[in-house]
Amino acid sequence: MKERMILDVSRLPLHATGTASPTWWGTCAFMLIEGSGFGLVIAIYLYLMSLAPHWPIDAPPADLWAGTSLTAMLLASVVPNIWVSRWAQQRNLKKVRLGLVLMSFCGMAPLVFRAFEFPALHVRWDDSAYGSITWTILGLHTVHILTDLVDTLVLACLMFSRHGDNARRYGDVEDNALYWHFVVITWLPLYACIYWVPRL
Amino acid sequence: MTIEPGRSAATDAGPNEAELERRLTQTWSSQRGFWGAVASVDHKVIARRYIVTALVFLALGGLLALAMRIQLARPEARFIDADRYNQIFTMHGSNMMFLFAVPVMEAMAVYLVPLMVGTRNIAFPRLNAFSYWIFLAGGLLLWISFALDTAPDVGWFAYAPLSGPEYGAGKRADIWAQMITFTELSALAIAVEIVVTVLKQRAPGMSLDRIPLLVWSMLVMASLVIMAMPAIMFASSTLIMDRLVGTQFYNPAEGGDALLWQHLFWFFGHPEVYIIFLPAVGMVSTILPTFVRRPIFGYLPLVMALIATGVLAFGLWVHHMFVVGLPRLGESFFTASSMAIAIPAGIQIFCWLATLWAGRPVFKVPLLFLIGFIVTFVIGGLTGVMVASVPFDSQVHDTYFVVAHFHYVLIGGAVFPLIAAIYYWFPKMTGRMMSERLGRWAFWLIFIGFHVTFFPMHILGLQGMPRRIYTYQPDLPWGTLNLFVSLSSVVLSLGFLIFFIDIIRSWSSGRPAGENPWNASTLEWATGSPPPPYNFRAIPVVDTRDPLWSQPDELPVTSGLRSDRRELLISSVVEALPEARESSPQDSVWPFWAAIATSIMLIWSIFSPWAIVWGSVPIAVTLIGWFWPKGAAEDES
Amino acid sequence: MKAARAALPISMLLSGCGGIQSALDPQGHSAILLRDLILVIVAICSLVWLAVMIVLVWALLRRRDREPGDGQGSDRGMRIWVSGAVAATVLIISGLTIGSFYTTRGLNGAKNPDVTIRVRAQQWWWQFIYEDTDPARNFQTANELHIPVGKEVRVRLESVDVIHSFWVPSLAGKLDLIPGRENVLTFRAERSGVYRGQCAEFCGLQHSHMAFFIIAESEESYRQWAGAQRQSGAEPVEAETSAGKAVFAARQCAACHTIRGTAAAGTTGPDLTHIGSRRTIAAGLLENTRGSLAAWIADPQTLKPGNNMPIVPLSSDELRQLSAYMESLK
Amino acid sequence: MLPAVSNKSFGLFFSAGFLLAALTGAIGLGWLREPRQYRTDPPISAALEGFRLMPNAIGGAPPEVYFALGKPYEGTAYDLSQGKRLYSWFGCASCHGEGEGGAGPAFLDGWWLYGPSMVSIVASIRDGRPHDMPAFRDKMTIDQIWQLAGYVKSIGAYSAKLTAPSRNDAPQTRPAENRAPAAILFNEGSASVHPDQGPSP
Repeated sequence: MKERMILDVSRLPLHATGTASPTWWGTCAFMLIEGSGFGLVIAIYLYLMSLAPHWPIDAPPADLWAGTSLTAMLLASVVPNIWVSRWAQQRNLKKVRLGLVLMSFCGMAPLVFRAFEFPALHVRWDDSAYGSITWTILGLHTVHILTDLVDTLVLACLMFSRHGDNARRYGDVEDNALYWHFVVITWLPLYACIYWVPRL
Repeated sequence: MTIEPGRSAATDAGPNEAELERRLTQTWSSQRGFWGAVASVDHKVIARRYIVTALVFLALGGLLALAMRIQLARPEARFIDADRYNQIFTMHGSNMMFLFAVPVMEAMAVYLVPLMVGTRNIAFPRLNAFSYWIFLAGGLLLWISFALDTAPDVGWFAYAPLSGPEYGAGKRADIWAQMITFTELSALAIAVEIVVTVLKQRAPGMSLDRIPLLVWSMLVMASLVIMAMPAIMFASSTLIMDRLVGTQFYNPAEGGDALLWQHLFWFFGHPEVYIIFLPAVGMVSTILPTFVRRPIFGYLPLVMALIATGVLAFGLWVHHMFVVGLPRLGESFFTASSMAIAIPAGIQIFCWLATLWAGRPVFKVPLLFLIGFIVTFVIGGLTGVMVASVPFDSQVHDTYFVVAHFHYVLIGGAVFPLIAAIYYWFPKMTGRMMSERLGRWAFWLIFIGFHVTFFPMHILGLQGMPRRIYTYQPDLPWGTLNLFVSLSSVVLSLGFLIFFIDIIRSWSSGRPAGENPWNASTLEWATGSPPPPYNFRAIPVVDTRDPLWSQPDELPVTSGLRSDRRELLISSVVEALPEARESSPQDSVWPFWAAIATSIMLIWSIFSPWAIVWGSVPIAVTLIGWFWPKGAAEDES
Repeated sequence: MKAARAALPISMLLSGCGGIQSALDPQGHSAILLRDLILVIVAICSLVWLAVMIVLVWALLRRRDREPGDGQGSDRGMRIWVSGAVAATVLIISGLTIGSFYTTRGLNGAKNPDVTIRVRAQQWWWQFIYEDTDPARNFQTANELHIPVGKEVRVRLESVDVIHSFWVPSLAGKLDLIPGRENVLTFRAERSGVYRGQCAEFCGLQHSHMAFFIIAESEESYRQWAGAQRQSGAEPVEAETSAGKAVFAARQCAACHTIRGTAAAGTTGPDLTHIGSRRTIAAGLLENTRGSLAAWIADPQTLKPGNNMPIVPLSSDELRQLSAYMESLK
Repeated sequence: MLPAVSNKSFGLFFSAGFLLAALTGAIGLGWLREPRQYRTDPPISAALEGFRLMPNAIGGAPPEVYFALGKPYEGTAYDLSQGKRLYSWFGCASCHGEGEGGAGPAFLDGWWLYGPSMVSIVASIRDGRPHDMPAFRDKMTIDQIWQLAGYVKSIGAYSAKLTAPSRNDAPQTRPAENRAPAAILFNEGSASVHPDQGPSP
């Protein structure tokens, strides 16, 4: 078929940024998948609760300190996370490096508290359906923290390598920051479920 | 390589056509040899693999169905024993749903969507390669387990507690559940790719109201996958956890609930039907206009119907649970919502009829299958309305009536359009035409064979024959009809045999097809058959719904993409205005290794929970290898 | 295989009942309502299908004089037709929804049933427990439910192991038996007769052989039957049956089965106190004759592979005596 | 991308590795292969009766047929789960609890009064033992006894088998069999671990 050139795209930027980038959309799609997963576990938690004569089943409500500290820590990490995102937008290599190192610690610190959250439930996963769903919720969320932590660590290494100063890398940093926001935000309803719903 | 972007030397504006094609081929094609094939991220290569694999699973599943029909031809037959029969019907259902129907529809999307929206590769092509290997591993897991006599025997919806720790000895149910994880993982990956490809990579000018209906349907399908699959992933994982580490999700004695499984399964399971059916709707809406020589009637209502079906799909899972004894009020609500799905389905049928009415039908094989589809699917839809009624369902639930119903929906509603689609796009995929003569034979044998096989099952169901029984007693009045059905199934299989023969024969020695043998209107026909690795020499520009009909002689295109690295055009979501030139990843074997690492972890985790910990390490390593930049032209920007 | 052939079919039992397990041959209050609803819906849907087919054939074969896609005029006409068809769809499905809603209301049984029976389904047989206010008058049967004709019968459905489904199409629609839950189904037989039911939810290996019979009889014969069932197992009178009783007590049988009035009190298998009075054995698999009893006891794993009754090694004399004893437990 | 130079040797190396992995997978699955035996042929049942017991009734040799069958009762998931059902159907729990013992000795501690061999467990169940262990030969068939013995043997294991049964759909009294090692789960309680059950015969 004959072709007729009617549009020259050679002046377009070489990398789409922000919401124009396919990676951003891909990250959103994955967040939607995982968000559906989190919505689902909350629904199951409430479903099992509606069936049980007492809730929690054969256990006291979970101790608050570990989960609450973790929540505070996650909320606090939002601030540096916003900074990193902004620095990445500004293509400021030095600050992004600093920010990623900072965020790596922000990813690791909650894991310490998470380790105390499991015993704070006072129930084992195989004791009752209550134990099963709470352990599953905590486990699922821990996997998300870990995934993002590994991603942050790898990105931090990348930024210190020769591949660092690259529009594509900055886009990855922004998406990683977006994902960390997701990890923090999804934790809030889960936290409410595990720690406060049984106390209502 | 340091070539300044925008310089004409490296873009497609400079050289003549032959030189440009040579450069693009060099940039986009995969390496030769085994590892070149493994590393390929070309959406066409992967989709072709996917389709062939899914068709192999279709043939295997068909053989299982024949085995079941032989067993049921006579009462108290001993052709297959109870244990094997239970494995076979479980395999048949799981195989057809998870290894054939969903993957083949997604594979068609992987092949067609990038071509139809006028881009050079799918979004996240490495994820696409990964998805295929994972799918293959899941299929192998299931079929190897069948060969080794450890195949699941709990039915394709594996109700707890039959599939649970106490009643499902051995690893049979775990293998089923993990096979689900494999196929869901691959389906989710493809869904993400499709959503992003459709939203971000459309040719300039292809605004939302100019997207081909097939692409619309694939977009809705992908959204359904994204929303529905987490439910089944959760269900299958918790089932394995119940069996392996003793969680209590499905144990009523410790606060769990047997019905929780059904809620989770059908919350996925009903949308699953539309995940299979909506692509078929898209295929029909795209193929039909070509063979009636006029644009589709009611583009907007059809798009609305697709979206409405997608939304409603989440509101009717309970109609699979009408006989578990739920409260009346809930049942009435779900009756109404299940009935309501007939409205979008009706809109689709009426629009197709109107298109047929106003057009001039050309009776080629694809159109024959579309007509067969309408005849059959309307019956399936109407029996669907029947089972949506709680009292009606209380008599036919879990009987052969339901078996007949969903085969009418799935074969009539999805496989007929799929065969039409294969006849229609085969010339594009292989460059060769399929046989019109064999195609007609296949159509009549499949169409007649299908109806004589499955229609009597409605009657069997009303006569009280439950499904999933490996035999029945001679005194029950089902013998004659069952024998008839079994004989008819031979006719149906013969039709499929001819169809497969036609595929194999045409692939090697079919008549060469030109660029656009059907004189169709969508963009995939504006490039070679089979399309070159880079799909389009220049990205087309679109200003109507039927670009090849509105300007039959000339294709408006863009210029300015680089030819020395893999580059795509990114456009805006709604109006498809060009936004950027984004690089597309090179071939890589890392997705293959990542898939192997993931498979090892998933299979190992059937046996030990520690697999999650230790199995994640190789996965992380392969993923880092996958994403770590290698300094290729595609990594710069 | 041989034993399966040797065992007589249950056709005698079924003769005269027509489709004894058919939704289209209703003999109960609910099933009649359901049959009517089924026929109405099927008729309406058939008409819809026919209408669509007529339009389809017409659209395919009609003569076309003008060029295709001839402009706005025909499109506007089609738009009206399509809108009309969609409106008709909405009307029809609303009608069907309302119709099925009213049928469901009609199925609601009486508040105070005349008979209540506990049904405990297990892999792969049915346990029917007739409970009385006085527990001493309780009795149970297996795979055979007797009910009085014309009376409201309520069954309380529970499951011992996996999910099963209670379905007697000639009398009522099905309802699942789910572990951890109790479902209640009420139905009424309008005519006396024998109605076959079968598990309708896949429940494992022998799902296919999990049938039962409902015998609807006049109030009086029902009472007589219930009275007889309350009695302990018949004492053997002949030498052969006495010997059979001894075999039953001495061998593995008593560990799983109960015969009231003897030491046998196992609860894993069906209660055999009045097994001789039942029409079938092994959940509707075989007609209850001495021959089929012997075949079943000799090799239950060939007749119904994987069921929970083991092969008990018996001499031919013991087998003869045992089956005679079983048959005598009327 | 693999460098083009070493592509060939790489390919050879990896395809060999891939084949090996596939083979390992197949062997792994084949090892678990379980053609379930629902019906024990009467001659086999009779042969299963014919094990040889040592004169002191501790230990002995299983019949030849048991080896010919591939020692099914100890290793296949189906037989173990049937054994578990028999354990509850035949009231073993009334003396032995859920394996932690009671009036009878415990199983979870891995200590066997009459030795850990299958044959002596089968003999204990079939023929009974001193101190109130009844004989089950009139209550169970011999293949059921072997199934039960296999289950009993498995819950005393120090490492969980892949084929061990999992939890039941019932109130939980102890972690499931596949969650061993049993010794860790064994709660010694106040009673001594190996109560003196009298002199060994």
